Parts: sequence; C-alpha cells; structure tokens
Amino acid sequence: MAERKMVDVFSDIDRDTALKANPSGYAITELAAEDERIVTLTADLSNVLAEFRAAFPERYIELGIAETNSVSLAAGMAACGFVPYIYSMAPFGVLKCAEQLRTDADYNHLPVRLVGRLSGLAMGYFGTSHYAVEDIAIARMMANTTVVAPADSNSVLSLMRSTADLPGPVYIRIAEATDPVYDEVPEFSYGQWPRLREGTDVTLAGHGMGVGLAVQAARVLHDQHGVSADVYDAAYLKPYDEAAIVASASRTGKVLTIEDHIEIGGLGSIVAETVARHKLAVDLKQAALPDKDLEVGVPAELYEFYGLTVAGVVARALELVRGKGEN
Amino acid sequence: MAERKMVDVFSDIDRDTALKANPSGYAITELAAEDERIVTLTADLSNVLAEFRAAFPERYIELGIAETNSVSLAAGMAACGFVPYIYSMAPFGVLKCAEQLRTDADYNHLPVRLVGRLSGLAMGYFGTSHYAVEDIAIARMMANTTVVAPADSNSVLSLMRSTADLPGPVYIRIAEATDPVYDEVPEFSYGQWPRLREGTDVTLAGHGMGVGLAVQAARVLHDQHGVSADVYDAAYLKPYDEAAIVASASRTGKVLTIEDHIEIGGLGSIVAETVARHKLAVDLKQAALPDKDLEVGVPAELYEFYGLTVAGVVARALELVRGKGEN
Amino acid sequence: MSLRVSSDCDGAGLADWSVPTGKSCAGKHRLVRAGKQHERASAHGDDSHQANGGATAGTPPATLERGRPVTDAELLRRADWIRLQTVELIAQAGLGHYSSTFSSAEIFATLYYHTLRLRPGEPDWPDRDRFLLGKGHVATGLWPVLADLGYYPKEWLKQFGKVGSPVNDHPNMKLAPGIDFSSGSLGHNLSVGTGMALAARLSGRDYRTFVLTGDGELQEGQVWEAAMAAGHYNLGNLVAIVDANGFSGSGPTSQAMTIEPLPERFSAFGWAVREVDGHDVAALRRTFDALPDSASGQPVCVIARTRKGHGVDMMEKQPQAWHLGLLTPDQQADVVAEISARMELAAGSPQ
Amino acid sequence: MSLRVSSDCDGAGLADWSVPTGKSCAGKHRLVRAGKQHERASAHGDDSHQANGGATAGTPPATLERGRPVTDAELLRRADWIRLQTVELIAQAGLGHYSSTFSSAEIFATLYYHTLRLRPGEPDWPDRDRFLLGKGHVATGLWPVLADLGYYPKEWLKQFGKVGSPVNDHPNMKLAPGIDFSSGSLGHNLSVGTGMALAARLSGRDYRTFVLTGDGELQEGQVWEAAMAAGHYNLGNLVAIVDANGFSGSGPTSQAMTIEPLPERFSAFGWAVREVDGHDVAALRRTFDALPDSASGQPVCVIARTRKGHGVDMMEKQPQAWHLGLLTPDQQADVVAEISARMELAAGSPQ
Ligand SMILES: Cc1ncc(C[n+]2csc(CCOP(=O)(O)OP(=O)(O)O)c2C)c(N)n1
Ligand SMILES: Cc1ncc(C[n+]2csc(CCOP(=O)(O)OP(=O)(O)O)c2C)c(N)n1
Ligand SMILES: [Mg+2]
Ligand SMILES: [Mg+2]
Repeated sequence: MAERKMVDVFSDIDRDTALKANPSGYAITELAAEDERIVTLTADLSNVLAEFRAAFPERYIELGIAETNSVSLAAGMAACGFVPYIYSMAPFGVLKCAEQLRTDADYNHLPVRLVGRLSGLAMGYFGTSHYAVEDIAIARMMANTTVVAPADSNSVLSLMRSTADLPGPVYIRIAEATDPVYDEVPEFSYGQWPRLREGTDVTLAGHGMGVGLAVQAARVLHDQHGVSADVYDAAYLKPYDEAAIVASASRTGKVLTIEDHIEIGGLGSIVAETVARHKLAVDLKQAALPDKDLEVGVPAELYEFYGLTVAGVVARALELVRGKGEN
Repeated sequence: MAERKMVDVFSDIDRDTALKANPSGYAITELAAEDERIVTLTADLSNVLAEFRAAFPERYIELGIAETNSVSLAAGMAACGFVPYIYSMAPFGVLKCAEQLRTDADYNHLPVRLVGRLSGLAMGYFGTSHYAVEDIAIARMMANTTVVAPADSNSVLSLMRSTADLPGPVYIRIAEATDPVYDEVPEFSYGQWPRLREGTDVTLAGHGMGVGLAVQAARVLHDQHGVSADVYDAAYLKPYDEAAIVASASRTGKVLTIEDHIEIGGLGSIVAETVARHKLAVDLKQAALPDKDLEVGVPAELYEFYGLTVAGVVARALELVRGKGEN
Repeated sequence: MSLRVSSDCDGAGLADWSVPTGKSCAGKHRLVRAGKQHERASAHGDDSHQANGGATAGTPPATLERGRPVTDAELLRRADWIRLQTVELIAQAGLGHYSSTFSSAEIFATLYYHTLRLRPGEPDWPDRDRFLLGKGHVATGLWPVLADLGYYPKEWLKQFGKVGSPVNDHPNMKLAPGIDFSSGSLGHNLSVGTGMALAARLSGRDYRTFVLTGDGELQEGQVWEAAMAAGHYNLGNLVAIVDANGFSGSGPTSQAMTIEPLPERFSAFGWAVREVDGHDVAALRRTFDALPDSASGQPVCVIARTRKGHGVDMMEKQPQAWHLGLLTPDQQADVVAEISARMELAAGSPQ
Repeated sequence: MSLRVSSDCDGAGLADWSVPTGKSCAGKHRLVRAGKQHERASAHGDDSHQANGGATAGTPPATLERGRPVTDAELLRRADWIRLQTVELIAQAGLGHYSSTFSSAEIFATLYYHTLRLRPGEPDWPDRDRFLLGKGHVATGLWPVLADLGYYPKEWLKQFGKVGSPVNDHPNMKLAPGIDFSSGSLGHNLSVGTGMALAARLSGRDYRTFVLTGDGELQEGQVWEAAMAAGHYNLGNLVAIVDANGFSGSGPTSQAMTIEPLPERFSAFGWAVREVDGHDVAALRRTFDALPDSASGQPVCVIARTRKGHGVDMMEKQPQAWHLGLLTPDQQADVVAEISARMELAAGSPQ
C-alpha cells in the first residue's frame, strides 16, 4: 500500500527526491542561464524553485498567496521586457486567474508563462478544491496562448525549452509522478503530436500522464490481444495536431483519448470536434474524469477509481475494437 | 447611423427604456414576491435592480466592485437558506469568478444564481476586457450548474421562473437588445430545446441573440431560396438537448450553430461533440466569434463584422446547403 | 430586519438549511426565522449527510450553550489530545499538515469545548453558531473534535484519507455533519462567513459566525474584499480569528509577503481588533466571552499570536519543514512521547 | 541590481520592450539596461503600432523631462480642454463616461504637461515614466492629450468608437502608442504597475510608474494584493494616484461599499500617503515634484480628493447619472458654453 499513499512532490523534507521529481524547476534554471530576461514568480511555492533561487536569487520574486496579483504583475514585467515564469498549483494558477490570464497576458500577446504544477488529480488527497481538471478547457479559450501538457520529465525539458522564445503566453501543465515515456529529451515541432507507435486497429491519444498509459496499454494490447494501436503524444493542446487526428482516425476508425481532465473541453473535445468537422464517422471513447462530483483520495486510488490506469485504458480500447459499450 | 451607436442598457438616464430592456430585473422582482428566500447582490450594478430595490430594499445587497467576494458571500447565504441572485456584467461575473463559482457554489450544490448581464459582445464599445465570449465554455465545466441563454425578454421571464427552484447553481446568460422571438412567455422543459420551425434541408440552432437570427434567417431561406430550415432554441446549454441535435442532424445532415460566443467551447462544440459521439456524418458550420483577437466597436457593427446578422446566417446556411466553403 | 412573509407554504416547514424543493409547495417559499424550530435534523442538501451521530428519534437534541464551564487545564489537555489525534490521522493517510494544525489546537479546543453554541445531534440547527475553517488544511484537528462531540461516529476517522471517506484533508460540507462550509482554496471563507453573518441579520437570528484564517491566507485579496464588506455592513455577529503563526507554506510571512501591521490593517477596514496569545486558553476564553453583542456595529478580528508547530519542539524550530510532511515511525514515537508527557503532567497538576 | 549578462546577441540590440525573437540570436537573450539606447522607436510586439506620430528618421526623438515649467493657468486650461475634447469624442461615439473623466482632468493635465518623463517620438523608450490608467473607462481624457503630444496624428481621434480604431473607450496597448498597458477590468493595473516597478529595479532603470485608480476600483481585492506586494518590496518608484471622487458607477462609495479611511488603509499596507485636492493643479504639481527618490523605501499613494463631474455644474450635482451617458445636443451646447466661458476667463486673467 506504500504507493497508495500521497507522494510528497513539493515539500522540503526530501530535497533530492523533490528535485528529481521537479523537471520544470530544473529546466527553468537552465533556461535562465541563457536568457536573462527570465524571472520566476510564485504564490508561496518557492520550494519548487530551490535550484533557481540559489542560482539567481534576485530573479526570483515571491508574491505570497495572491495568485491573481502574480498574473497581472507578471504581465507588467513582460511589458517591460522580462519573460516571467509563474509557478503555481494548477487549480489556483488557471481557474482562479482565468480573467487575469485572458485580459492581461493573452489579449496583450505578452510572453507570460504559467507553469501549473500538480495538475489534474495530482492533489487528490487535498480535496476537490485542489483539482485542476478544467484548466485545459479554460486555457484553450485564449486565442494567443500556447497550451502544452508534457508526458514525463524529458518532455518537460523539451517543451519548456522549445516554448521559451514564443512571443505569446504559454501554459505548461505539469503532471506529477508520471512514468518515463521518453528515454532522452524528445524534439517537438510546434503544434505537432509525436507518433509513438504505428498501428491500424485503434488510435490512442493522451497528454500528460495519459501518454504513459497509452504507450503501456498499446504494448499490452499488442502482446496479449493482438490489437495494433496507433499512439500519439498529444502534448500540444493549443495549437493541436489536426492533421494527426484526421490521418489516424481515418486509418483506424476508432479513437480513445486519455487525460487527467474532465471529459468536457479537453483532448476528448478537441478530437470529437475535429472528427465532426471532418465528417469522419469514427467510434470515440474517452478515458477521462466524468462530469459529476469527483471523489477524494490519493491520486493512485483516484486513477484506479476512474480507470486512468493501464488496465483501464486497455479495457476501453478493447471495447472500442470489439464494438462494445458504445454510447 | 443611430442604431450603430451604443445602446445604453443600464444607466439611469432613461429609466423607462432601461426597465423595458431589463427583463431579468423585472423577473426577479416578481419571483421575490413569491419566495422570500430570494436576495439580490450586485457589484456596483444596482441600476439593473431599481424595481427590486424599491420593492425589497432590505433584500438587496450592494457589494461594491468586488466580484469574487460576491460569489463566495452568496454561497454563504445559500448555505443558510437564502437563494441569492448575483447580477453582474457577464465578463466579470463568470471569467473573473470561475474558481469561486466552481469551488463554493457548484461543488457544494448551492442554489446560487448568476445573472450575467451584457454577455457576448454586448459591451463591444467598451473593449475586449468587457467581452464575455468564453463564459459558456467555463460554466459548462461545472457539473452541478445549469446554464441557460434566453433568446428574448419573454424567454428571460420563462427561464428565470422555471429555474428558480433548482437545487443547484444556475447561470443565466442575458443577451441585450435582442429582437423578440416569442410573442408570449414560452414554456421550457428542463434541458430541452424548443423546435421553432420544422424543416428538412438544414438545422439552425442558436442561443441568446442567435435564436432571433435563426428564426429570421429561416424565413428568408424559405421565402427567397426555397430552403427549409429546422430551427431550435438552444436555450439550455447545460444540460443540453442531445436528442434534438441527433434527431435534427440525422434529418437534415447539415447543422449551423449561431452564437455570440467564441467558436470553442460553446454551442458549436456541444453540437460537434454530440455529432461525433453519435457517428453522424454531418456538415457543420458555425456563426460565432473566431479564435483570435477580437475587434472593438459598438455591438451592431461587430455583429455585422462577424456575420452574426440575418444576412450572415443566411449566407452560411446556403453554403452548407450548397456544399460550398466547407472546412 | 423586517422580512415580509409573502405567503405560507403547506405542510413542510422549510428550514433555513433546506434546499429549494420547488413543486412541493407550489413555488411559494418562506424563510423560517428565529424562534421557529424545524422538524427534522437533516443535511444540507437532497443527498443527506451519511450519518447523523447524536440525534435520537423522539428526544429533542441537546444544545451546547455558549460559555460552557471548563478548566484551563482541560482545554490545554484537549488541545494536546487534538495534536495526538492529528499525528495518528496523518500517519494513517501518509501526508499531512502538522505544524499548521498544532498552531490552531488551543483555538479549536476553546471554541468547541467552551465558546460555540452547538447542537451536535442536529448539525444543521439554524441557530447554531457557525464555524468556518478558512485554513482548511488543518481539518485533521477538527475531525476528532466533531466525532468526540457526537456529530458522527468515531469509526469515521478510520476512513480518513481513503476514497469515499466523508472526512478528508480538507473539510467538505456535503460529506461531514458539523462542517458549515467546505474549504481548501485559501481566501474564500471570510467571504462565505460574511454571507452567513448577513444571512443571520436578514433572518433575525442571533447566531455568530466565526472564521479561522491563516495569516498567509490574508495575502489573498478576496479576504480584504470580505473584510471591507463586513466592516461596511457593521457585522457585529462576525468574528475572524487569525492564526498568526508567522509562517505560510514555504517560509516566514515577513519574508515572503508581509501582512503586518495586522491590527492596523483590520482596524482600517472597519474591524474591532483584539490581540491575544493563541496558545493561552484563558486569554482565548476571556476574549471570546467578552465578544460584543452581535448587534454591535463592528465585526471583531481576534489576532491569535501563535507558534506554528506549537507543542512539539522540533516542529516549532522548523515550522515550514512540517507544514506538509510525514513523521518517520521513530520521529512519531518521540513526538507522541513529548505531547503525552505534557498531558500527564497537566493531569496531575492542580487547576 | 546585478543582473548577469549571460551572453551577447549578434546584431539587434534587444530592447526592453522587444518581444522574444528566438531564432534571431540563437536563443541567447539579454536585457538592455539603463544607459543603452535602442535603435528604433517601435511597438510592443511583432505587429507594430499602426502609426508612430512624432518620430522623424535621422533626428533622435526629443525627451520631455520631468518637472517641465508650466503655469497653473495653463494646466487648468488644459484640463478644461480635455473636458471639451471628451464631450466631442463621446458625442461622436454615442455613449461615454463624462463625470469620471472630468474628475481626472487636472490629474491628466499635470502628469502629461508637467510631471512625466516622456518621449512621444519613441513611445517605447525604455526609460520613460510609465502611466497606467487603472480606471480605463476615462481613456477619452487621454486620447486628445497623446495626440497633442505627438504620439499619433490628431486624425486618429476621428476614428474613435469605430471598428478598427486604435483609440477606443478603454485603452489598448497593442493598438495605441503611448499606452503602457491595456485596461478595462478594474483592479488589475496596480498589479501591473507593481510588476513594472519591480522590472525597473531589476533592470537598473530609474523610471517611475504611475497608476491612476478609481476609488470604487479600490473595492477590488486584487488592488490590495498589489498594495501589499508594493509595500513589501519597498517600491519607492511606484506611485498610485487615487481619483477619490466619492462615487463608483451607481452611487456614492460611502453607501455602496466604503473605502475609507483611505490614508489609514494605504499606510497600514506600507505606503507613504499624500492627500491633495485633485483639482488644485498647484497642489498636484507640488506633490509630484516632491515625490521621494525612486530608491526610497516606500511606494507613494497620492489620494486626490476630487469631485466626480468637476467643471460642469449639472454633472457635479448628479455624478452617477453622468457616469455613463450621452448629452442631448442642447445639453451639450450648455456644457460646452460653461467650460469655454471658464477657459476664456482664465486666458484673460493674470497668472
Ligand atoms: C488559493 C490557494 N492558494 C494556495 C494554496 C496552497 N496552500 C495550502 S496551505 C498554504 C499556506 C497557508 O499559510 P497560512 O495561511 O499562514 O496557514 P498556516 O498553515 O500557517 O496555518 C498554501 C499556500 C491553497 N490551499 N489555496
Ligand atoms: C472588474 C470590473 N468590474 C466592473 C466594471 C464596470 N465598471 C466600469 S466603471 C465602474 C465604476 C468605477 O468607479 P470608480 O473606480 O470610482 O471610478 P470613477 O468612474 O468614479 O472614476 C464600474 C463598476 C469594470 N470595468 N471592471
Ligand atoms: Mg501561517
Ligand atoms: Mg469614483
């Protein structure tokens, strides 16, 4: 049951583990060495920036538990030539600051970056107030904002590097404690989804922790069920890879999306909208959170409960392939 | 050019006009006479509640320009047996308070009502900070919240009456200065879309100001182009009328959605998602706002600019019917 | 304070906590105001609380009145008992907020065993004093208290941290009786409490609303919106208790974002201010006993000067390290010994 | 103040306003700090401002220094000219905020014709003083001023209120040169200004940031988050000017939601406070002239006591009726006559 306990991803107690589990903190220290316009801001989340603070003490700005202020303030710094990275807990960074993000950062095309730690159900234990499960839906409303959801530590490094110079805002949604998907730092092309496995029976597309699930499920599907899955890392949610969706959906006729987000407004909606607009008659399923009151518990138990596990993804993929359980 | 000027829908100057253009203010006064649990709250928008304040002075609570406080405070009152109606400008009521609405009202299933005046581009002249064009996308993320967008004054009365006793939160999105659609106060069934006209060539579904456009466009399509349109009042955005979408889309094979909202996350997405999940190969189009920087101007000019006019709707419907300009 | 009762509703007495039922009384709703008792002790919503600890059919539930007699020694023991229970709950779940809970322990003890007017057998009794846990991350300190008072069976505590449990790291009003409002997102609950205080006034009830906020929590602007509103509306029935332990999550508030001078800030926003040692139960008792009449014109802010981690030496020394964490078994044994020793000493000492 | 320049960037001197260009210099970026001039007068982003009023190729743009000599009579005339221009712009668009603009007219005049260090020919000059219009609904008072100073051609004013116009009811930094930040949603700009003041400090520049806020705007909690941060970081280079006209949109702030005592509120949040008659240009001038050195340890709040609608009798009497409205042609003639008469009188009088 040890892994069923809450994993401490941001306290001081075990600094080594925290840093290993903290690729966005690592990445920003590296980026800041190359780009002196970079500053970091947090609302009482300095722990996740220990390395940065040691390297660039004067470029770290603590703002107290005042999330809305930190967004507008960052926009002001951006208007003066800085590139501010706001590190926040995803629920308080996005949902609580939706208006400030839209009005101050997005409408003004300013290079404000929001690094949303602890997204999705990662703060499960802390209760629903701490869930960030509609953040993609909200960030996706913003015309000038790039939205990425890295699958693992290597993707965090890659996506933080490759979005660092974008002229507009960027939301980087961090999934905590994910299994590695990439052996080394992958290369992403802006707005494109890496194809991680080629297959013909069913498309699996996920972001964040959903990518690892898709990859592992594809292996099980192949080895144990003779099902060949076409697997995508949907790291870019805005812009997203319309061509990849259309090509793969046309090929397989069946698409399963996997995400730590409610079933409305995220990747599931992106795929459904794309499929509909292209008049593809495709079977769709989602492994996502339902549109109802969510349970509280440690993340591992919640993922189990909601089928965001390898077994859950395999089961849904098989339903799709075998034409069962359709809505 | 008179009608091209900004219509004053909420100042004191012309009280008569203001009240006639203020059905949500009228409705709440009527409801409050029947239900003494009802209180109203505003953040510096008392003008829209002149009648209510005269009738129930002690049940009106002015909260100053402090929108987030008004939502959480309303939730506190609701937890003590009151049914608070918050009147706010839609951009500040929804986008700015997304977290408070979700965490305090929705998660706790409390009967907080948000009446969003001046939604969509209704505050066009005031600039993009005053646009509420992603409010439906955000409200729709909330599992226990009912979302309605009345087409005209009579619908406001009907929908405010019929949602008054709902146990959970309600968001009522008010479109300003719309043309009448209903001659008398219509009856709505919860979550269902009235079918305003039967047709076989193309489905037109709109909410708010989009309903009037759909009805008028249908007339033009019939009289001038021999096209028969199936027209729906998509007043309920959550829950929405899945059966109506499926039935009509299957019938016509072509659906045009019409809304004063960005093209992501609103009615357009609802229809696309439904069509996709039901594997209907249907031609889809939207008359909505694009996912890019929006122009500033008085509403009438903006609607013209974005094709949210009878002529614009007719043109798009004809493209659909004639199979032109598809994406 | 003159709500017109527009029309009466057949049958069911709609109680102040009741969710609108619509059809049941033809759309006519009235508020039940002070003096009227309602029939059933029940929950906040359609889906009732999962249990109703103390209520026994037939006998009217007992009221715990304000200012119940209790010795300081008992309150101090109770506070340490809260600490021990918290240590257990956190061990069970695997992670928790020790030092934040410890700084509130004497406040919890004094409020729940002396100050608040409560009816554990009827958790939604309209005239109960309200208590809101703004700093929701210390619910571990509240769960054993509510169980002890009879809001729900003690067995519920065994569910703490599990999927489906009504008691969790943060409190949820839909799940646990005795919770007057959910919390977790800092900065909301003073607004909620202001709404409850306004509700009391509008419905002619004399309950008080207490809101416990963290000092870091005061960095949220929404707190100042609420403070402004409570001052503006002269809500003498509202009490904010600031757990001024000098630390937020990652360090001293004075370094992160100062909130001082707190007394000046609250008085400038229209509040009466009391400063008190938040671990001195006698001082806390006296402060709460001497609260002005609810009808008085000013909300009261009790600034409780506390130490984050109070009662456990190693936590007092490193409060931020124990804001969120998990004691090793060895550490836990030491901590339990330290607290227990003090409790035994107190039990032996004369009052 | 010791930013390390990590690496130099070939070619283009990346100015403080420049949007990251990425590939153009191999991902290495540096801040241009005080003392360095950049080459082109340009815009905030990739898509430049649509015009650049004053700059002439070859000649370096002129700087309007702080504390420029001007008579009080000139400033008063300028304030009334702002009122007249506002009346015209609103008539053209069909709706606008008269009384709110009139209460700020003397403040605009003093800042733009005396206090601020500006370079209209180079709107994005990194060392310019920043001015943020928190109460963005009075942009009508700013547009004629910026045109007059040469930020853009006067013809732009004719576009006011039309689709595609760079000048609108609220200011947009992406569209109009001279606008340091967009506004419209009340309560944001003190945060933005705090960010700009921090940016000045980090990049070693001595510009000041001025933020004009409404008094109703102070009801937004975000303002107090920003006030807290500016106090905490001792931002002596930040000046908040409160247009304390006593009214928000629908009535007196004292009735709607009091914000007083303002001086106490700001000092409790760590600010130095100056109170001044906001229509007394001499007092305004003196106050701004005597601002402490930017390096001083406290942000300054200038509480400008004003009358909403000042300068037009009927509006002063009914400020909220003219918060948003449209004068009839007859009313407009009267208003123009009232203001013009005063201007002529002032022109005739000795300084
Ligand atoms: C809006 C919001 N932002 C951030 C958090 C994360 N958080 C939980 S506890 C905490 C520190 C709280 O400090 P304080 O209010 O002083 O309480 P203490 O633990 O010291 O009693 C933070 C930042 C939160 N729960 N809510
Ligand atoms: C966040 C937000 N809420 C509401 C509004 C609508 N609004 C525009 S002006 C105004 C009144 C402002 O009062 P005050 O700040 O005192 O400015 P004044 O007009 O008196 O100068 C309001 C409520 C807004 N622009 N932004
Ligand atoms: Mg604290
Ligand atoms: Mg004002």
